[in-house]
Amino acid sequence: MAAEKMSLSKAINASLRTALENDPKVLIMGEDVGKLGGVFRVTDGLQKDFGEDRVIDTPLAESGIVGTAIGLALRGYRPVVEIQFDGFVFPAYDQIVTQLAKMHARSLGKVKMPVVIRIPYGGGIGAVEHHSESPEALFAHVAGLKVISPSNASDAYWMLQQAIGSDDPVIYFEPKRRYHDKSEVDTSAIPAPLHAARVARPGTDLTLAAYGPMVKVCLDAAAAAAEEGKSVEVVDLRSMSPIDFDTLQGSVERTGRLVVVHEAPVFLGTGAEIAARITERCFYHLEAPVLRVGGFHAPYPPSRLEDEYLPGLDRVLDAVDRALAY
Amino acid sequence: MAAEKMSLSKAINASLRTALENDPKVLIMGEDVGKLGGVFRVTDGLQKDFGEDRVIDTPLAESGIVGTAIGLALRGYRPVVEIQFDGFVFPAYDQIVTQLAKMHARSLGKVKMPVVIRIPYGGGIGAVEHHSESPEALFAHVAGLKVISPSNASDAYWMLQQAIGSDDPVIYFEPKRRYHDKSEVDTSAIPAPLHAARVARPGTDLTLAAYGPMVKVCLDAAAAAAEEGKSVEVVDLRSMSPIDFDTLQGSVERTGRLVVVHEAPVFLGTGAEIAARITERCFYHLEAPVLRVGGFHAPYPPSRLEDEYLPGLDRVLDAVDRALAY
Amino acid sequence: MESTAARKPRRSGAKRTSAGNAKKKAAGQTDLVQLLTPEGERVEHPEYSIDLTPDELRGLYRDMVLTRRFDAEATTLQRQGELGLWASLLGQEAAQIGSGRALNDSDYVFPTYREHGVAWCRGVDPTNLLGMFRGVNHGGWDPNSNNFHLYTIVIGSQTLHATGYAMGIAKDGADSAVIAYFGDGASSQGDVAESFTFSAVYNAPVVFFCQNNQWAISEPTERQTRVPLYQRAQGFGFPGVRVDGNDVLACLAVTRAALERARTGQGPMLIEAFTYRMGAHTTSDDPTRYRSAEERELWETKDPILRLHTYLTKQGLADEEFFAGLERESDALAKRVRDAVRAMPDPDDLAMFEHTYADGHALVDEERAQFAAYQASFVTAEEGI
Amino acid sequence: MESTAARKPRRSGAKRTSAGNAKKKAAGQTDLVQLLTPEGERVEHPEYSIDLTPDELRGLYRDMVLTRRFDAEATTLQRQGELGLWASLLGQEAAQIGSGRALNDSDYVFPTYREHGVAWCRGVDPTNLLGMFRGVNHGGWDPNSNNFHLYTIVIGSQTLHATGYAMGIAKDGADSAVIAYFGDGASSQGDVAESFTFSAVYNAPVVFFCQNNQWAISEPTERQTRVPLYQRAQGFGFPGVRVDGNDVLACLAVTRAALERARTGQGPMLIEAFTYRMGAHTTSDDPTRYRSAEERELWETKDPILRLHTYLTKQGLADEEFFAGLERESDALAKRVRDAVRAMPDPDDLAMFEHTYADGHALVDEERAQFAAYQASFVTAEEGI
Ligand SMILES: Cc1ncc(C[n+]2csc(CCOP(=O)(O)OP(=O)(O)O)c2C)c(N)n1
Ligand SMILES: Cc1ncc(C[n+]2csc(CCOP(=O)(O)OP(=O)(O)O)c2C)c(N)n1
Ligand SMILES: [Mg+2]
Ligand SMILES: [Mg+2]
Repeated sequence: MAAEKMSLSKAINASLRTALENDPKVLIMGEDVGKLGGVFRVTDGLQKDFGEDRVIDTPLAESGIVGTAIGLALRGYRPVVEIQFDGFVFPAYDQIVTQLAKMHARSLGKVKMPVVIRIPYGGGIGAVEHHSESPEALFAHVAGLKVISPSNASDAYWMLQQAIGSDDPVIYFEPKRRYHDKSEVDTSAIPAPLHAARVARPGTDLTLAAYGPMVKVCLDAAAAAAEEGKSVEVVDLRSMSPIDFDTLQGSVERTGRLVVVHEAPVFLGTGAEIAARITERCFYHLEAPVLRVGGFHAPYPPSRLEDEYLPGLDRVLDAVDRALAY
Repeated sequence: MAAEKMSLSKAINASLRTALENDPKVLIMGEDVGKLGGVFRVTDGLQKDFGEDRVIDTPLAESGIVGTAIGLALRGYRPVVEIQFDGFVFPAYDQIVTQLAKMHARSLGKVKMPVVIRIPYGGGIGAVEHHSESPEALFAHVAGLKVISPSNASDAYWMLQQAIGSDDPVIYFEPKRRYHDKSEVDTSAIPAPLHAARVARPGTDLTLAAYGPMVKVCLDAAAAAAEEGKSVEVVDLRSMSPIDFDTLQGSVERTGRLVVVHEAPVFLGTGAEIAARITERCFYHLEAPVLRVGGFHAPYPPSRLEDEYLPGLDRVLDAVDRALAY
Repeated sequence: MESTAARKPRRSGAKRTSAGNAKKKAAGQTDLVQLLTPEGERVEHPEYSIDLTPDELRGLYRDMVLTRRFDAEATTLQRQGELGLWASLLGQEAAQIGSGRALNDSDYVFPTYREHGVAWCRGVDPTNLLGMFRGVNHGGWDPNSNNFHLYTIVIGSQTLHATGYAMGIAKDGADSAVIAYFGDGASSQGDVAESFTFSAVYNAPVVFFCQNNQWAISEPTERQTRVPLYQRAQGFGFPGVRVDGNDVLACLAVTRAALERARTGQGPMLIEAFTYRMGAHTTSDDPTRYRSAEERELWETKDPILRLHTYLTKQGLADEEFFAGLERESDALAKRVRDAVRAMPDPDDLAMFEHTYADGHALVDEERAQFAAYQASFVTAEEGI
Repeated sequence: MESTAARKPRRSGAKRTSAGNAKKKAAGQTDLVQLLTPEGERVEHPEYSIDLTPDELRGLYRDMVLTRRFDAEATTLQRQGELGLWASLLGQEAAQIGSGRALNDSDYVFPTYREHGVAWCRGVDPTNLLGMFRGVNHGGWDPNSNNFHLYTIVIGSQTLHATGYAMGIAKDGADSAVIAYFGDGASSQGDVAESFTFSAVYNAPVVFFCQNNQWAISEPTERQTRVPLYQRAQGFGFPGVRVDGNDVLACLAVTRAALERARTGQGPMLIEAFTYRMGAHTTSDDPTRYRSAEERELWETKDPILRLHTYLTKQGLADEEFFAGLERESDALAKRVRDAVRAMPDPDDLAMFEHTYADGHALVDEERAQFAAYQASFVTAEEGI
């Protein structure tokens, strides 16, 4: 297959299909992933083509889904689990944190846990409570998990391939409000390493770091800043555990300023770790403190307020201006 | 009652007793809290004196414990829930994050959630897996919860009184390896505000910030540093949500250097937020980057390794030296 | 134990569950409590009986009609963009009105997100229910005003709140009961099982009311269980019963008995109301992807409103005037709801900082102030243009 | 439904549950599967039968004696400070050996933290079990070497792993089964209920083996349920049975049948082994705070080893030489375990960074390097003194 333009959700679907074709041990599990194709149609057509034995509609119980996926992994399967929305991963949190993340270490490496947990996350789609959250920090803090999020269709395809190929549990956060964004996917390309950040736009005055849904906002902000004569570099982190601090450090050593953007609440969000570590690594390079733009310390608001809650162009540019003012 | 020297666990027991006496709506709930008095004897004698109706042995189901505590709070009760060990709070995580933390906001303030969740936490007691963890960041990141931890008997007594008196859900982390440490408790004193940090030892060259079990380690480190002619200030944060950044900022503005110490893994631990925010607030005062000493990005190790995993005097002093070397 | 060694292994979960399902359907037919048939005939049941005045019967009919009308209006409002989403109760009116009208004032309700009919019975202003679907709040009503708790979206979690509340009632020595609503899908959640355990162990006065509407979004009930759901209760030590969920009389009778049982210290009970979700799961759903038109048509013949209409008419308990009056009342309700929704203002930007805590929180104060200053910076900028 | 309106409310959960308990005890007595009485008499059961050779009977006896001896040695090692903690199986030998000896090689076991007897049956080197209690690892054995999964401490969570594994067996079309161990306390966990749901819906070949040893630390079984636990299964659509957990023959017979049932595609089954935890919950526990000496004494008369000893002796199936030989074998086992534990080295400091990930992780690499450098800085300093 050559390069093709497709939506981010279509890229995930294609990636799942490839994985199901290539490895009979790959399974898809989740609520409504079968006939319905998932509430976002990400698994559309897969059950029809691969059967109920490989694309499995599960009982409505997230702990059960992850717990049985662990058991299937112990039997040699490679389950790809779908959690229907970000806010519904918490019933499975115990199995993820106390079992999935720790089983490999508990066995001193004898057991592998190739389980991928796909979670559509983030806001901006006008949804009701629990459907717009960004809980990635709650997973990245936990050793034993890898946490990633693509920002575009190509990464969506390739990072999922790599996640399914990994022998570690991977939490794969899907930027649901970018599901329909289209971009080029080359399914025969050689992908970048799974946890490598990518300079999405080069610049010299300041670095914007983001992942998932916020990369587009940052790219837009960089474009707007350029019109005002400010050269803003955008780094797409792609991975929240591990974080590619080397790439980020390289960028900040060049620009001297860093603003981190994510939808998740700022307080103890991934931006906190990035700020702390980059400040330590780049103490003599930073012209300004690392600034953070993110959600507030409040439950994700009703959708009529989400435009205010979510970092948008203006809030990002405000932080850029503040950082440049130092 | 006047001042009395007592152990930290005895102070918690006394505080629970006072609360049960003062307010008939206060309930104690948890596994083995009744006849056994809890696995750490923290609730010793309470069921005998207040009855099975107020000190309630629950089924072995943490989600059930917190979920029914929420219902009891809705009925006007003030449940104080015990989770037996840090690692066993995760089955209740969903109820805590999606319900307990958000019910007040969901009701636009009409409903209050005066629920205290007591969690013995941290390592250093030679225990098996799941019995030595420090998951406080996983709660502090969540809006709607307050997260605190006393470091001594007096705070243990008073902070629990205040937590039970609060109309918000409070996660009360008990430093289990300090349960037997004794200090003065004045049950007729006027306590400090619940979320105020306290300068536990004044100093001029560097600030050490800690809470719970690590305060003692930091005080010991400060004493050792003093012998080498270094004046180290120790701030007992007491509260991880909210964090008293004003007090900390005041300290750092004086000392110019900050090292944060906690048992929890450094990556996305509370130290990350402290480093990020204090760097922003004190950008021109800091002579060195904020350094962090904490657990590693690995499952809490088997107990024979915990002395290496946990921040101890040497690792804290090493960080102090590194910070002073800038 | 039958000897099985000679048999060949059969491994297909699919085959198994459909066998289980067949068994279930058979069992379901025999065990169903019904007092009013789909054809509108009154029948008797050995354990559950009911005797209602014409007024009461017309009242139940009115409740169902108004609830359906309100629900239809909300669906329309969603299509018009006034609501972001709507979860229709179409087809479940009897289950909700029957159980809702069994409640005393001092009883307490823990709903899911679909209990609009129960809310109606509690006297909750229907427009209150629409705020969260419009996106102006996450519920926001005072549960204590009508003893009707906030809608809960995280599947199953409210059953534990209900149980805790019921434990509190028992502690207070009060004479009321709690009813916890949940769905067939929810029955799989660990929280629901834990609520069964807690309520049994503490003998809490709670009635678990499961509306088995046959579907959890796209998944049929066989994906959740291979025996009828009402049987789940027995293994926890309390009774379960399956009632015709499209029969408002049976739902009322069975729920009354269960509540009375709870109020008199006999502990929890599970009611499975066997019904059908006639519409989509929510306005975001497309049921044509996973279920047949025939299935829906079959259930249309069991419509809960239709059968009571037949009964009222045949028995001469309601005349054209009554029905016409109800039609006018429905229109008025729809108009009132429509107007109220359209008038519902967006919340103030700073509202998102309110009510995170009851006692305040320094970080929230700091962020609110920063955000206010940020917002103000724009006003100034605009003013400057 | 009985009329209850006239009754006065009774609100005390305590009264209720003790009533439930009385009922349970009665039910328990009638439903218990037993093949060997406490007095050492062979009895028959209509559904479960067993016919063992003298060798097999002596083998079961030997397993129980060696397991008990190993367990006692571990308790001693804990008192001597060689272990940080020990969870004794004292009293539960029949439940574990009976069920463990029912397994085929290709069956798979998911234990709690107390299944030392089952581990023995699987051929797991007993010293392997001691690493986590000594604090040198968190388990660390290869589950696939003996089809015996790692000990799981988070109560109930392994029942889901067992179910998933069994789903995998079904997918593979394989001819084996899984057994999941858990306790009476664990029965309250949502995960256990979810494992019942999943296994029933997918008809997974898993046997749930609940050792009801009457206590969950300090809580009696009445804090978890008001009806016998084996009844829990029925509401999920599969059979449950209560077996005398101190009768190794009955445990073997019932587990064999359940496993065979699972292997032949008939789905899950729940076995409640009614037994007693003779010792403390763990070496950290003090049971005198919550239960009476009389209770323990009563259960001593039902000792699982004693009754088989009586039977073997009375039937002339074992002589003094056999018992003396077994005594020597026990001593040798104890010595081997003792020596092995004492020789067990502390792990290398840097071991804590190993095995967090299979494929590596940049942060772990960074922290390992930093820590190694930090450690090295001390060596240098000391060398300098
Ligand atoms: C914990 C959780 N997981 C998933 C969802 C998404 N979800 C919303 S409704 C629903 C189906 C619920 O089915 P059922 O319990 O039968 O209730 P019904 O919608 O049919 O009334 C699902 C899966 C959720 N809200 N909460
Ligand atoms: C989720 C969880 N909560 C609490 C504990 C602490 N704990 C360890 S054993 C135990 C009692 C278990 O009782 P039961 O299931 O009957 O097993 P038994 O110990 O009697 O074999 C408890 C509460 C735990 N390990 N995991
Ligand atoms: Mg349903
Ligand atoms: Mg037990």
